[in-house]
Amino acid sequence: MSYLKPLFSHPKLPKNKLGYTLKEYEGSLSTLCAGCGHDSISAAIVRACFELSIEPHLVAKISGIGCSSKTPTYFLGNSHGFNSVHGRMPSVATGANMANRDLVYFGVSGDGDSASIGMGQFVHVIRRNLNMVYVVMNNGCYGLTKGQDSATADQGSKNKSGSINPFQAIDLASMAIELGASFVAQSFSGDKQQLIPLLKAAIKHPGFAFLNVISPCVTFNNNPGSTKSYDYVREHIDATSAKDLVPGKNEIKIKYEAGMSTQVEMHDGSEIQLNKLALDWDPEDRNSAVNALQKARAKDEILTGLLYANTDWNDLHRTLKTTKTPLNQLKENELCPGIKVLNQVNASFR
Amino acid sequence: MSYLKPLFSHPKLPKNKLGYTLKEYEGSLSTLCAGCGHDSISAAIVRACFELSIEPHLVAKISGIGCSSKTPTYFLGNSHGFNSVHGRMPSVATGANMANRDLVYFGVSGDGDSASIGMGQFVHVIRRNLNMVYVVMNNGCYGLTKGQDSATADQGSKNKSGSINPFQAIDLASMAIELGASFVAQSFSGDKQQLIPLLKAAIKHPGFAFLNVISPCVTFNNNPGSTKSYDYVREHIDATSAKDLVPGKNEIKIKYEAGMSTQVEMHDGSEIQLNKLALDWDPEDRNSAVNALQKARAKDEILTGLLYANTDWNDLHRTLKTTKTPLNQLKENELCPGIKVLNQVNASFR
Amino acid sequence: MNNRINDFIVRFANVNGTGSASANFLFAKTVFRMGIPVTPKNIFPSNIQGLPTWYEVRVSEKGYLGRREGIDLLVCVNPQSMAKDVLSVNEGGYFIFDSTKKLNPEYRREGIHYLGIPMMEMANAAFDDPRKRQLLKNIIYVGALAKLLAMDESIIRQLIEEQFEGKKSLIEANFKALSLGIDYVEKHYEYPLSFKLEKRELLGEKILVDGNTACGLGAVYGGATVMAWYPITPSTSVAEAYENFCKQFRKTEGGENNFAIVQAEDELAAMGMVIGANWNGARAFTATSGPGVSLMSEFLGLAYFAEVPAVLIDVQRAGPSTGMPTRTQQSDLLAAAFASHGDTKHILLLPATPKECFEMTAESFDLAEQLQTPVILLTDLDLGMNDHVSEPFEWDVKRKYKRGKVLTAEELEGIGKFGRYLDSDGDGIPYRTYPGTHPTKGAFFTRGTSKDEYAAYTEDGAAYKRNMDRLTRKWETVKKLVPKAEISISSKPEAIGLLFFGTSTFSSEEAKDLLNEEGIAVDSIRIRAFPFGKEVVDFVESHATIFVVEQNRDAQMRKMLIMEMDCLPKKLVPVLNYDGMPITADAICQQIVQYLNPKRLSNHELSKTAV
Amino acid sequence: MNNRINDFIVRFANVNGTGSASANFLFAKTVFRMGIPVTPKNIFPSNIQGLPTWYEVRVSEKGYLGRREGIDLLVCVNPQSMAKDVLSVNEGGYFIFDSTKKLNPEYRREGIHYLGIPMMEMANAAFDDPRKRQLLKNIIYVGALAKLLAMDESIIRQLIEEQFEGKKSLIEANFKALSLGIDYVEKHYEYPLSFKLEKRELLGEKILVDGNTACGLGAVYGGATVMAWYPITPSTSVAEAYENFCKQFRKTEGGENNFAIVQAEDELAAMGMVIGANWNGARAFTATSGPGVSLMSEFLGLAYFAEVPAVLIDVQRAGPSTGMPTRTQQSDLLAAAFASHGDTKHILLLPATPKECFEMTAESFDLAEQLQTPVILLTDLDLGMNDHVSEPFEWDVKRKYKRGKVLTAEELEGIGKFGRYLDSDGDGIPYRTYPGTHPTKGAFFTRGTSKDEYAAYTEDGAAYKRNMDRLTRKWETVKKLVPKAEISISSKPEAIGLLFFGTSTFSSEEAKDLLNEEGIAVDSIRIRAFPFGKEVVDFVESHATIFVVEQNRDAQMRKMLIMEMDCLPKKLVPVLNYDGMPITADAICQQIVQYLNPKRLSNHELSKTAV
Ligand SMILES: Cc1ncc(C[n+]2csc(CCOP(=O)(O)OP(=O)(O)O)c2C)c(N)n1
Ligand SMILES: Cc1ncc(C[n+]2csc(CCOP(=O)(O)OP(=O)(O)O)c2C)c(N)n1
Ligand code: SF4
Ligand code: SF4
Ligand SMILES: [Mg+2]
Ligand SMILES: [Mg+2]
Repeated sequence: MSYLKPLFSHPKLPKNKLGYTLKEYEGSLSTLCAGCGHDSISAAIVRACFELSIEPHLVAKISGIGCSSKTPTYFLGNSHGFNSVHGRMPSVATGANMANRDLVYFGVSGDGDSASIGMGQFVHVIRRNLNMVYVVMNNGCYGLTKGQDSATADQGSKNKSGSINPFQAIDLASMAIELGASFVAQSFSGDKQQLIPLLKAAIKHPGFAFLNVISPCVTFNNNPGSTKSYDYVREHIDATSAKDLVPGKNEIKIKYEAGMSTQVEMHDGSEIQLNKLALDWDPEDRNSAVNALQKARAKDEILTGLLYANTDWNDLHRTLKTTKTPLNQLKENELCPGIKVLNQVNASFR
Repeated sequence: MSYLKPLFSHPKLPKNKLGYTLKEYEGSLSTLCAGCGHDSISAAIVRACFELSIEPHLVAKISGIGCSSKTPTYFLGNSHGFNSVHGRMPSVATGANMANRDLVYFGVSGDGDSASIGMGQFVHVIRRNLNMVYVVMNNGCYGLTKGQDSATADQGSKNKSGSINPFQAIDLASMAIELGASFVAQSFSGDKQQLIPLLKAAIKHPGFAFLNVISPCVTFNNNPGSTKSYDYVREHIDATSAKDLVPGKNEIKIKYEAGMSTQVEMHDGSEIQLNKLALDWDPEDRNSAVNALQKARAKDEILTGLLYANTDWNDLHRTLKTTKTPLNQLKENELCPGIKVLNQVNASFR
Repeated sequence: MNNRINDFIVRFANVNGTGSASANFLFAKTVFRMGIPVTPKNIFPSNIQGLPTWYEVRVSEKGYLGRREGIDLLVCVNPQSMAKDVLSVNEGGYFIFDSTKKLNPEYRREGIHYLGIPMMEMANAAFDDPRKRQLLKNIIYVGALAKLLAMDESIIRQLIEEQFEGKKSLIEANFKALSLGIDYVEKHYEYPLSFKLEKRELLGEKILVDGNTACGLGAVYGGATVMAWYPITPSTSVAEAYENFCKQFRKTEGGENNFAIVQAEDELAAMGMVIGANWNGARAFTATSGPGVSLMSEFLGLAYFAEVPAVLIDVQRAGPSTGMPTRTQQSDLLAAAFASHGDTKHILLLPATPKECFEMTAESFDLAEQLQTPVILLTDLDLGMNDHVSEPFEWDVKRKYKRGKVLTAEELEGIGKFGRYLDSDGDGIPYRTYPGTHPTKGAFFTRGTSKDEYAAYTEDGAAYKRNMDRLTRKWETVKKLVPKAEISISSKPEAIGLLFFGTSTFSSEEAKDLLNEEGIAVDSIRIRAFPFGKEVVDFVESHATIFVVEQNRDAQMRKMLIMEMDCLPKKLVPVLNYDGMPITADAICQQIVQYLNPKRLSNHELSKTAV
Repeated sequence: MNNRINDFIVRFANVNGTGSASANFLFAKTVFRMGIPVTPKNIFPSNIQGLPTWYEVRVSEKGYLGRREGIDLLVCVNPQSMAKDVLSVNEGGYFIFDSTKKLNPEYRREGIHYLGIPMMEMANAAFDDPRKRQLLKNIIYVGALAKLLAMDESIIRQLIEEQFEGKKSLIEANFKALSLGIDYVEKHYEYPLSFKLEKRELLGEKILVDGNTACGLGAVYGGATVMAWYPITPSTSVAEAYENFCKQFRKTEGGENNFAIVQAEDELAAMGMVIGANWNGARAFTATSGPGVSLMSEFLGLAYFAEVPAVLIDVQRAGPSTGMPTRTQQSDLLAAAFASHGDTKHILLLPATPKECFEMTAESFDLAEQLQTPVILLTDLDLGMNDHVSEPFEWDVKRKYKRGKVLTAEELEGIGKFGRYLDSDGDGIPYRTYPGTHPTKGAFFTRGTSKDEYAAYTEDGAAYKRNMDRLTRKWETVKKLVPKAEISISSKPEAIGLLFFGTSTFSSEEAKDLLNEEGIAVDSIRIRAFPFGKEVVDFVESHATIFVVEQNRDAQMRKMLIMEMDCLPKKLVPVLNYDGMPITADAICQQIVQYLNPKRLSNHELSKTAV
């Protein structure tokens, strides 16, 4: 069910260069769980586009399937959106981008969508350096299908049904760097001070910009942790195995400085350790990005910030040497070689 | 078309511990192009199994689709083989392994099969640490469909149809280490001194053993290089665009010492640089493996040898705590809980 | 509205994610324990929290277990959907709401009764913990219903005790909430209502269970040791049930697992694992829904052509594409039967009850192994996720798994050259061997390419054709082995034929009664498998008009019937429902009566879709 | 064997990977240039080098372009296949072999003529470079044939000059080899043979080209700008042709590309890209074969339900599964028409000639965009990879692309609320907009889930049903827009019906003549699209018996006909060929005559499969 929000034009709302207020960048009312990290990311996208004064209708939003993949409905209501099939957003985005190089492409995906069923397409869209912003709203679980572990779930973490995840987590950011992604950043849904500038940088990056955003799932967060505060609800769920109970919680917001590290308490009382790259971090050094990620992993830390960026590599249009005019705007006379050529072709087959 | 070779028992052939000669480890006559690197790898597999005195019928050979994936027909004729569908060998191998933990599993794949259509399954079989030997016969192209670039083709290399590959190559070994593969090795098809011991180590490894073997395609090798020696044939192909012409060439064989580097001339006169890991290389240090691969890449070198091995990690059966008896050998009374239990179950639903 | 005993419909309107499911189930289960046929349907959105969700309970003394339109009592605790909910109540029906806040006058309408109960207020007063309040509010309305509908309160209490066994504080809290509801009605309203419950013993040994649980159990009994799956609504609970039962019944004494469950990275991989495991001699299966079937189609073709057993449970939902993931349909027939390119076809099994889910899942392994080919069980969201009154599960103690034609090492010794794809028995089914059976005999190469009788790769057209013709012969054998259709003949020569399958069964059976009441004689046939056996051909041939009831738009079963037999297509009349809600008897009658007598206006009204 | 002019079959037996294709094509092309109808078929293995490969050339004065059994002359330069090849020659036919080595006496048989030519010996003596020798050996036998069959040598020379334009040394070497063959025959054998060639002017403006090239060209003319594909035999050359033509005809003045071709990582991705590009307003397509269609099935369902245009060229090969990748079949009809779960169905176009490949590919973009749904062109290996004599490609200079209902910014300004899925025109086809069209109007959300008329997500059963019913209405519109069947009526009331499509056409047309000769009157219909138009229904209704000719085992076209219409299935009689070789007129006649008169033994022999 989707509700259209009334678009009041509040006269006092600040306007951007195009004369738009934030309202023009919003979407329909979210139907995600109250407090879901994904909604914070949507809000950051709204803000980033507003601040960059991007024409909303010159954005295309493409997603797969999942709670995360639903979010394009909840931001940029004046943009066309495409909620495609599970794990295949990259290919749809690739086709769309080939058809019109002049739009801004937002690809939104989840960790299930990208790291499991979509792994192949994830790898190959990176390899092609498609000019797009690729956001994974990473909650380590399959939200929409009720909390199974995803391939990014931490090894040893406990999921909703109580079993311990025995598999190594796939580190999408590290993989992206290994695969030669030209822009790789990592952040936390609740850290809008960091997320908004990263999104802006990603939009401006002339190539594939990957953003792995840790985004806690209120309902099926799968970190082992204190269950103290939720006794009653947990017991009830255990006893009834009714999976339709979502304990309402608030969005997690954080704020910390570059070069610092912070502990974030998740909805279930467990904690994760975020480590923000220092201001003098050199994002153009691929080797040190790889090493820093490996070190952070060893310390169970999540490194946040712009890990790596390279603007020298050709995006797919430059690689394919496509014309500057968007292909979907070519005229019939530019497309159809005409009758004279056809006669020549015929002659060549006689 | 597949020919069965006559199985002479030559009385003077050396025998292994089981009393088998090499003949017992061979397969049908190969239908690959004369000189194809894949055949050398098949021969190395035959040799490795012979030397380890593995019971041939206790091996299962599983592959995808491609010239490389055809090879299981050409080795271990007494083993069951399964030539499945393109890119999906890992899942078939996973199922097979779950059914019977007591066999040795050979998965054979190509670079097209694993790095393109099969990328998702490649990643996830690694993540599960399935106990198997996974060999990629890597020729940087799609042999069976006539020479298109694969995702492991070197950036800047020229393919049969003359176009230059503009994309970064996927480095499967490096990816495997990044993803936490428990055994990662690299070699060259013609280097049997190195390949056979690596295959033996892979077979013995109690978990996922990945072997990326550079295996030149005689017919569609895609390295830029001297075309001098093939003038007439090339001109002919250019003029007629007849793609059915395969210039017969010999298998490339090499031999060089650990810690050394060697240049190998490919079929078309181009060269690749192989660098064999020194004897004192510590294969248990993941970070240095990553770094060494990165450095080699920067120098356009291919590092060969056992890059990384870790025997502490649980293979999938240990992770899933399956019983020691192969599941396909459980008796009916172990499988069916029987009528008494069923009555209890019924009662629980009243 | 006349006084009706055990014949009415209650609907609950909740917000999803608020834990209403256990309270609502408590209500339905109490009716069940009172010995009265009951059919609950959960109508939920494809999201996790905050959207309207409904739970509809039909109580039917006559034992009609299909859905019916028309709500007699609506318990509405969701302001979001209240406007629509009010309109959905039958004339003369009851509307129960949380009167903590005053009811918006817009929601007042003529002709129905409003019963306000200050649920939130009472919960707030009685319980400190806010999370408790939300949950127990739901129990308060169960208490109210207990009084209004004359439920057996001791059964409710007993069910609470069973559910929260050993958790005293939970039990007490629930009891307290229950009493709040009961007391409130006692004080403020007349009770019972004009329709109500009365204890019966109509259910005998029957159980109340959902189809997915039954499938999971069937797989355990059927001897499946390997399951590979990928989460997708509404099939996920098949995997969950299988896992739960395995953990209970499939441990070795040392606590090891006599099973292996792999959550695959996608459906392609899940089916690949199933094929690999079956090839290697383990019974293996997967469960998915429509999108997964589409993705598995290449692998299904491989299993057909390479002749590897495989079991797939497709819990259908409303398509096409992602469709309505939380609504029901029977619309994957064509996709499943003809999954994959080339001349491929697959066996379908069509269970109608949880008991059949159990039995057919178990049987599917026998069939897959005997026939060396995929078997697809087509159930659906309605059968899979809703609780159904069902005959209890049965298991013949003398039953042995039929593992099909598998040669042992000894047998291999005894024969000459082993021909994997030789039709030695004339039934089209060749012999196979498991990997590792014999050191020098019986190894063969499995492939999706053409091969000769000895499993050698060949591009010889004659050998290819021989193999394809053998597969056709095997298909004839299939027809003899799959479950037979269930036929009921009225002995009236002018009887129309009614053909149905799966979850269209309950409503079709009810429709038969309704039609009989109107003087229309009906012979019926319930299809239980594809390909169709001779009994189906005979039924179709012996009836002038056959109404084919199914829950999809394109009359897929009808298409499959006419393409498989030589009958005149015109005599197969489609009776369809495809709005995602389970089909009703009324809808079936309506369409049949309309067809038989287009001018006469039936006294059954056109079904309105409910949500 | 009587003296036959321009009516015989020559077969070449080579080893693949030895460059025989260009020599063999030279032979066929010379016949073509002599103005005589010619049909070459390349019969190649699914590997790269070292296995037997055949090239069969039928020469037919009467213009029969289908395959025929029976080889009059066999040129065998492959010892591997010689034993079989010798047996395949007609009684009285000729067997040409390389007599450098003595012929194994086992290969001698009565009743055929052996013509030894020491090809390798001559090549070795004449050329130094060993690679040259191998290639030019093939030209030697072309020279021999020139003499034996009275070919126009100047045409052969001209063709060599054209092919190696500017490469003098190549031309000279080829000429030299040619003369070696000519001279050898002059010296050693009587010539011409009892059957031979004679110049004609039977071909007019016709061209000799393969269907995949024609599809590639059609996509350029049809305005496709985006192609995404994954290599698979026999469809790869569609992509190659499209790329080649684009490079010639689709560059800007600055040398930039007015097209984008992406080699995808697999078929799922290829179809995803096609859908993404079409959604964004570019004409985009992909080409694949059976396994790719299976893999694309989820995406095809999305395109159907989300109503995004998409063009897919399926060059069919022998299935199921990997099947026989280098053999032909028409066996993806059901898989393509009903690809994906749920109530999904797709438009199929069925070209029969290269000209139709060109036209229908171009038209498929119009149809896909007008109807906002996938269009699947079903061609096959025979049509796609073999050269065919075809009418020349035509293009109406006044033709404009039909881009369908796409709203511009101005049009959006003019209308009220934009309803993406509103059926404003009653034809079931709604209006769409491209992303980026208008700042505040026209944006909508595309999805595979259910939606209302305004593209808003909904789980409302009524809205879902309205949408599904609109799609049914659209399907009715489809029937009016797709290419009509081609019908030919004999005006004899007792005429039987002959129904065929695609590459069964040539042989069916020939079969008509053969049947007429036997006194059997035939009306015929060539199906060109699914769903079927009214003309198909009328044809079927007006004939008592219709033979449905197709190249698959399961009579898939017949199935589709009977499930779409109300006719009696019995009257549709399957005529099938599914051994992977193109169907022959003899095989068709044989089956029809057998059916019409089961006891009479036809004078057409049962087709033997050739390889
Ligand atoms: C082909 C297919 N398989 C399975 C599903 C069911 N499904 C829907 S969402 C989802 C997982 C989503 O996980 P993720 O991408 O992490 O998103 P989240 O909900 O956690 O944001 C799955 C498996 C589907 N829609 N399609
Ligand atoms: C689904 C599917 N797509 C495409 C093909 C066609 N195909 C056969 S082999 C192959 C590529 C093989 O390349 P690789 O794995 O590198 O093997 P190689 O031949 O180079 O050893 C392809 C694309 C197929 N068989 N199945
Ligand atoms: S289930 Fe988790 S991911 Fe989905 S909306 Fe709720 S909180 Fe967010
Ligand atoms: S084409 Fe290349 S990979 Fe294939 S068999 Fe020949 S040499 Fe080997
Ligand atoms: Mg997730
Ligand atoms: Mg390769």
